[in-house]
Amino acid sequence: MAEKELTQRTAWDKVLANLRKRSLWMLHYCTGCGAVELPPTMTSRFDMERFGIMPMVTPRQADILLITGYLSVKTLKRVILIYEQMVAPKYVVGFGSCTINGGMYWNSYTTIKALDRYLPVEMYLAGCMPRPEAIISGFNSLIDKIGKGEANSWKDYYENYEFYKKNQDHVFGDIETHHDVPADGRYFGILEAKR
Amino acid sequence: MNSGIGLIVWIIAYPFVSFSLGVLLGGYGRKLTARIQRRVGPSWIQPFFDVVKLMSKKTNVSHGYMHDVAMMMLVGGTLLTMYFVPVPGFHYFSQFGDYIVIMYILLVPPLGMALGVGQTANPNGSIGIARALQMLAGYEVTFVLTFIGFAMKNGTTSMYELMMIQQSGGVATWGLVTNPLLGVAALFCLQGMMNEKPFEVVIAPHEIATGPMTEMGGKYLGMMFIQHLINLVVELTIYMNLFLGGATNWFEYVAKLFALFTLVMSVNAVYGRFRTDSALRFFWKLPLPMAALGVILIMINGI
Amino acid sequence: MVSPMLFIIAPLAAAFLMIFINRRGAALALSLLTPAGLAILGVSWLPATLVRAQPIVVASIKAPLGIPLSLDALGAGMAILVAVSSVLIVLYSSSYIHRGHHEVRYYAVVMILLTSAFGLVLTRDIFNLFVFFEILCISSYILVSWEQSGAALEASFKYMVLGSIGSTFLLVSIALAYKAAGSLAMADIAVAFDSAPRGYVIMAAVTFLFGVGVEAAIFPVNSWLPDAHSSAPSSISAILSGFVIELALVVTFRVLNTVFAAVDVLPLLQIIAIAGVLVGEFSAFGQKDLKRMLAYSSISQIGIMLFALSLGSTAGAQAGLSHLLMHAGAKSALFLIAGYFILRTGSRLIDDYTGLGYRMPVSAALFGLAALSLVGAPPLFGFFTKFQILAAAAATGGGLAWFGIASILSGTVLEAVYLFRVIRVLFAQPAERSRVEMDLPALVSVALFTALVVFGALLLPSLSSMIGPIADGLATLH
Amino acid sequence: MYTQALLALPLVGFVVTIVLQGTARRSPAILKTWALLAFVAMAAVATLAFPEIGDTYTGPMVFGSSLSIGLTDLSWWFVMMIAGITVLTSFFTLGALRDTGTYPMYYGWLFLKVFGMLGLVMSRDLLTFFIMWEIMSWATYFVMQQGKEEGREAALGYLVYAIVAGMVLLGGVLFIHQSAGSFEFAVITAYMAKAEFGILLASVLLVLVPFLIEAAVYPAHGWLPSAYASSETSMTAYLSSISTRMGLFGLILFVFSVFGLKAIDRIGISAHLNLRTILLVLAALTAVLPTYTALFQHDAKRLLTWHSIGQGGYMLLGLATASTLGTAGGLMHIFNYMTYVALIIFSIAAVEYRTGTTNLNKLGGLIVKQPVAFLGMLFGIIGLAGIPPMNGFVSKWFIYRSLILGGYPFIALAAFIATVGTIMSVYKLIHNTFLGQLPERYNDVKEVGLLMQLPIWILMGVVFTTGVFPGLILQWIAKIQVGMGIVPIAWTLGGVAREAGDLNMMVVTAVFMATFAVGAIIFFIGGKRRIVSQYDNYAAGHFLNKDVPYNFNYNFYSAFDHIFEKLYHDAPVQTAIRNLGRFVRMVADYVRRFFTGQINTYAAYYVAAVIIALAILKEIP
Amino acid sequence: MISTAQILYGTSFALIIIGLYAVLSQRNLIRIVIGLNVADVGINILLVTLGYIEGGRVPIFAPGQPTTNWVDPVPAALVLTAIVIGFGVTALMLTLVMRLYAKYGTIDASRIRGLKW
Repeated sequence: MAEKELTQRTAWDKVLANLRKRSLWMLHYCTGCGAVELPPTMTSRFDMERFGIMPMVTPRQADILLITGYLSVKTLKRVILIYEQMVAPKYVVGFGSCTINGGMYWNSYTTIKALDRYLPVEMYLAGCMPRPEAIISGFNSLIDKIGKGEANSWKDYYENYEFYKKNQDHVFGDIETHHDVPADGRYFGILEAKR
Repeated sequence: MNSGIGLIVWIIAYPFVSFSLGVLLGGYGRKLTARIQRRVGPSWIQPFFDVVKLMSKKTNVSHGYMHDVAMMMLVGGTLLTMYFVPVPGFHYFSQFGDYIVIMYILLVPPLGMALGVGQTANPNGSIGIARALQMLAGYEVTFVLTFIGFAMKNGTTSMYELMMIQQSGGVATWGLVTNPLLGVAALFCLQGMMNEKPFEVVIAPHEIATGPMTEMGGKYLGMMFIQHLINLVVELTIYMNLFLGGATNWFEYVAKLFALFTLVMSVNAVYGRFRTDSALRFFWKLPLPMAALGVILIMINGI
Repeated sequence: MVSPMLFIIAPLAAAFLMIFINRRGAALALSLLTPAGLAILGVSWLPATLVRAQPIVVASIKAPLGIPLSLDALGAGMAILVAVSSVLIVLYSSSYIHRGHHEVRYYAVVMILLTSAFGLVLTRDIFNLFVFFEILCISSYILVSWEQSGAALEASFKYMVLGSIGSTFLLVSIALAYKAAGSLAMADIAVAFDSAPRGYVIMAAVTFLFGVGVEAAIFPVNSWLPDAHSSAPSSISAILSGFVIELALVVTFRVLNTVFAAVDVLPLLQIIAIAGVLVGEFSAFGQKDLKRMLAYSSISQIGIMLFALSLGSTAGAQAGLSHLLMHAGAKSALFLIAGYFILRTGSRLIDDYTGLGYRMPVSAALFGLAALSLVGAPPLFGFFTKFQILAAAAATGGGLAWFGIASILSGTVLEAVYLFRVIRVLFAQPAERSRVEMDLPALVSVALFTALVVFGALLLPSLSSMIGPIADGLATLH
Repeated sequence: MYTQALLALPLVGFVVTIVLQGTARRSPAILKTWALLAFVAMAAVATLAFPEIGDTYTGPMVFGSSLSIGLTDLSWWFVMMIAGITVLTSFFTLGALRDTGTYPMYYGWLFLKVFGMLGLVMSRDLLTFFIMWEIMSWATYFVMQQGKEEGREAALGYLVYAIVAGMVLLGGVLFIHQSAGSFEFAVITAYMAKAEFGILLASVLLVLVPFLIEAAVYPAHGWLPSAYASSETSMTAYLSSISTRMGLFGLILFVFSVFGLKAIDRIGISAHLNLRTILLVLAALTAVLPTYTALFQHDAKRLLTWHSIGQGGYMLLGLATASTLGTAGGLMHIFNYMTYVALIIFSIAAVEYRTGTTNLNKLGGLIVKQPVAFLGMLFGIIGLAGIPPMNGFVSKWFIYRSLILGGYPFIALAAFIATVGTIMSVYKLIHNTFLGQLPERYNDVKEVGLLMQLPIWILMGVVFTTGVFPGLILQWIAKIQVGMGIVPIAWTLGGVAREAGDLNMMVVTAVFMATFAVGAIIFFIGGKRRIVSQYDNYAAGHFLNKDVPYNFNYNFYSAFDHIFEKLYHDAPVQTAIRNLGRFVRMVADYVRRFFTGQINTYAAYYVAAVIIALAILKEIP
Repeated sequence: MISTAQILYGTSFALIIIGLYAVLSQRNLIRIVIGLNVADVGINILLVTLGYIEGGRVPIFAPGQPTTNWVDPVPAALVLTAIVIGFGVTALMLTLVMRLYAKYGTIDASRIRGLKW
């Protein structure tokens, strides 16, 4: 993100960011083995709700897309559809090493090796599957980033859509997600109109 | 606050007062549920943060003009009901619409939501609306029967007059005390009206992906939250006015609000979810006969 | 003015002349002109008869040896109805019965039937009545068996057996009457019966009732009617249902009312009438064959007329007679149209007429109008006559009258359903749409019958002035 | 002078339409424009006839008494409704009936039906009333004949009920004429006031039963759904809006002005257990049961015809209380119902005109293609469900308040149960037709022509304005109530004056508009929004496209179906009537066998008849 | 002692009843026709005996015969017409029976029931 954007935030943006950070809803899309860590984080022992984080069912209502582990090509197609259905500002959080460099499945023909070549990832949580404490500390740092207005990876999807699209086509060819991402970018003012 | 400048000021301020009361109630409710589940629970004003986050979403998704108008109708309908329900010191509008008007205005928001959800063309939403309308036949019918009995006994259908009659003798003349059968039956219906856990089949996240709210994202969900919060206050106030003698001052009003809400939320926290037809059967087996008995008693000796 | 005797002589002469000339053209012309002339004769005599009855002296032989005939208002009225109907029906049969070699004999027999019809109306002598009654029956037997098909022969045979039993009983009644009165003139018999023992008069009255009653299709003895009317050629069924059975009914009732006045036979007649209505309606409701359904409907309509006449009040008599006029028009129209339905589709079952309404629009419309009037839908003529009957019955009051009203009303419900079941079939989805409308003469005659029925309400005022004296004809015999 | 012209015009129309039959096949336009002009002229004459309220004009003498017609407040109210809805229907049929060639006599019978209805409404004596009643029911039968094939089937079903009603009424007319001595209403009223109980009860029952059959009140409602649903759609609108209310008009005329309320109340044990209580219970059943049958209909028109029975129950509820509020509610509900049911059926007709079907399981998502029709149906269903600000709510408010304060709690509950049923079924109607996924085959559907939209716009305006300013209608109702001998309602432009209850629709609507504006402001505070295609929908990660039907139309209310399964399949009343039909056919078959065809049995009948006749005559002295 | 009039009345009524019984019971059409004729004969006897006066004289104008105490001639005249009519009807009935036999191949009334109900 351009440095300029960070400094020019108005007072109202700052107040808004601090309010917005107190409520994050995550789409608990259990793609990989990390999903099992989520229930203890949400329930009484670790109580994720203290920070305003709640599991949500549909992409329309979610802010965070949790990718909890390895992603097969087939699942990636669905994840991209889900990601595009989410309402911005949205953040992708990758669990464990599988999303960073393929992890344990580094030489498997079915999984994708680096998540950020297909989706703009906001944050990675280390750990071959991060424990609830790690998840909570990760989310807290995400909350601070939002508070400071630095969590703008979702804009990257619009700005470098060709890069992401090329990688996606390379992996599984064209899919019809009924979303014209560049047009959306222009419509919502994320990209300047027709550079 | 019933005439002149006081009225104008109150009319402008009332939505904000009601919204903030709603936020407090919402927060308190989630805190209470958390405490029951031995959790810390979110902050007291968590709903406020949720609303702000939702309303500040950048790329909102709409499915058509009816979807948008429906949201306006949703919030507008609830605010309309809010103005007509008397609260301590403010009952200006109840001369223009008695409880039958309120009962029908209460149907405007669900109708608006139903039309909006219809346009989102998502079957989960339609199933949710179908369930909501069927549940209507359960709790709404019983609640109306309790009101009919009460109105017949006091010879008026205006909510404000009913309130005044109950306040005439202090606690002894509260609706719940004079007609316990009607009061208790109405309590069951209150649980249904608030869409809380035993009768929460309408939203049912696990089965139909939060039912009507499946396709509601960003500011659409935000407006539904605003409506939900104000609705909490309005429905609790309705029950209070009809059965707990309304409130003479604001402390009594807020106290009764939180008392009622504690009862509702504690039931919500510990119960599972009825299927639609079993919920209907429950309403027609217990509260309806209880209310009918209450009305018969009123007819027999006018107690 | 011309002597009313012409009513009997003219058709007889025409009949024999036709046989003598034996050519279709002449036969048709004669059988059209004679009833037309007689109609004019009737109309010319009507004003005079309205004042008082006109006795006719035959060949200047005075009573008590001469045969007493007299033309009163009722006689003139019935004569005009019979004459006009037969003109129209002959016009219809000119295009309906054109083929076949012995067509001249058909018209001859019709003329003979006319003779006996007029004779029955004029005669005041009981044996003379028997003679004309026999001529009427025989010509009906012949005309019923005209098509020589198995059904026609069977129907006419049954009709004849019952007719003969009827004439036997009539002769018994004449014998009893003559024994009591020593004379055959009805007036003397009436006087004799006043003083005769009750049992004797009852015996005579009952035998007379069921003697002539056979022809008048009174309930228990009318089992021949459905077979006869449905298997006769449609023009003949129209004649039979149109005026023959009505004529017989009027004559029976008149004689019972005057000659056998000593015994109060009205309650018996009412019971018979109501039974006739109910049996007629329910049997018609279950029919599949159109003409058989219309025949059963005639049974019930006769029941309604008899119920009106047997109320005993002048209002009842007047209502009955106007209903008779309406029924003559409506039922003749229905039978004539049914004739062409059968001619065009070759089938007698209602279900085979699907879509015929589009192929024969005018006749289907006329069928609908006639049915509407028969059921009594305002503003058609049928409504006013049925309303008058029911009003007269309500005026007489009493359990039997109100039961009669209830049965007529429920009868009308059944009648509306089975008549308009036919309309539904007529206007169902047609197989093809080629027009097969009726031939012109038939269409003209049916149209005129339906016109009487549809615009009958307009002639109500004039009818009400004449109906008074005509209805008196039923009560007094001079 | 205008009264006679008003009655003569439809008759002239009928004759001219018959004359114009020839041209109908070549150029239907002549026939259609003639019908429209005639109806518009009739409406104009109806409005001009207002000053002539109260005078009576005598027609021809029949059976000794002259037929007389004349306008009263009540009849002018109905005349205006008939004239209005006829003009709108003819406007609509101009566009809708593409090929009147197939139903040339459609307008002819419509004219005769209007003549019958106007005559019925303006009749001032019993005989004219009966004659016009018969003409109307026959004309209705013939109008229903003009529809499709099953229309003719259903028309015969209607005919049976209509004829039974007509004959019972004829029995009543005769009985009253016989006991009261004359057809004049005044004479009858005077006689009935002091008639002894037996005669009063008999004449009241004989007269009320046909009205209940014609108004399709609960036990006698079987004929209405199939008869109305299978006739041509614009005719369905016409029939369900005004034709069924003729029975109700008869009820009002006879209960309140001919017999008089005092005479009616003599029938019964106490103030709470008399004839009106029975009517109330029947009305409650009529309101509830048909509405819950409508819930499960798959055809839009059939759903609405069940509603026309249900709403008829509401009207009867209001009228049967005979209190100021109740009768005002009942009368106003007749007008309200007419406006919004015509509105809904016209929009269904617009949908059918474009898509060719009214089967709810096949439609969907047409809001994008036919927005005007959607708006029309939206206003209509809000009115039908009785939700403010539409006019349906005002009359329901009156009915509820009169029932609650009149001491009928459980009947008020039945009314509310019916409202819940109505809300459920109207939502299913609008959801299955206009909302949800748009099937592929309706992609090229366009909005209907302006001529068909005109009635929809007009009715929308009427439904909204009379909802916000009910005073416009209440002023006429107050006049009528005076004519009916009831304390007139204290009306204001917005609703009801203070002492009669708290209702001011102007304020309610104003506040609603304000709060709606607040909602809009909140909506526009939020970020920009973009309308996406219908396939961009959450389906748990599944890719949606046009060959995946993603609609929830079938078995919309499964819980209700699960609970009330057996109640619908063998509804008690329908089976009873079907058994009655089978019994009549069995009797007919049995009686028919009297004619055995065996000549010997015929001779035996003969001899038996003679013997029995002799026996009877021996007894009678 | 039973006068001849009573005997004749008795025989005529007996004949009528026998005739009717035949029509009622017989299946064979020709037997029915015969039954009807028997009834006709019964009627004719009845009619004739009406005019019979005990010891009356034949009412014929013969030169020298007294013209008093004549038997009443009118019933006799009636009988003439009755016989003629009976003859005509029987002839027509028998032709019909012949045609029915040609068509149905039987003259058993219970089998000739094409038209019923």
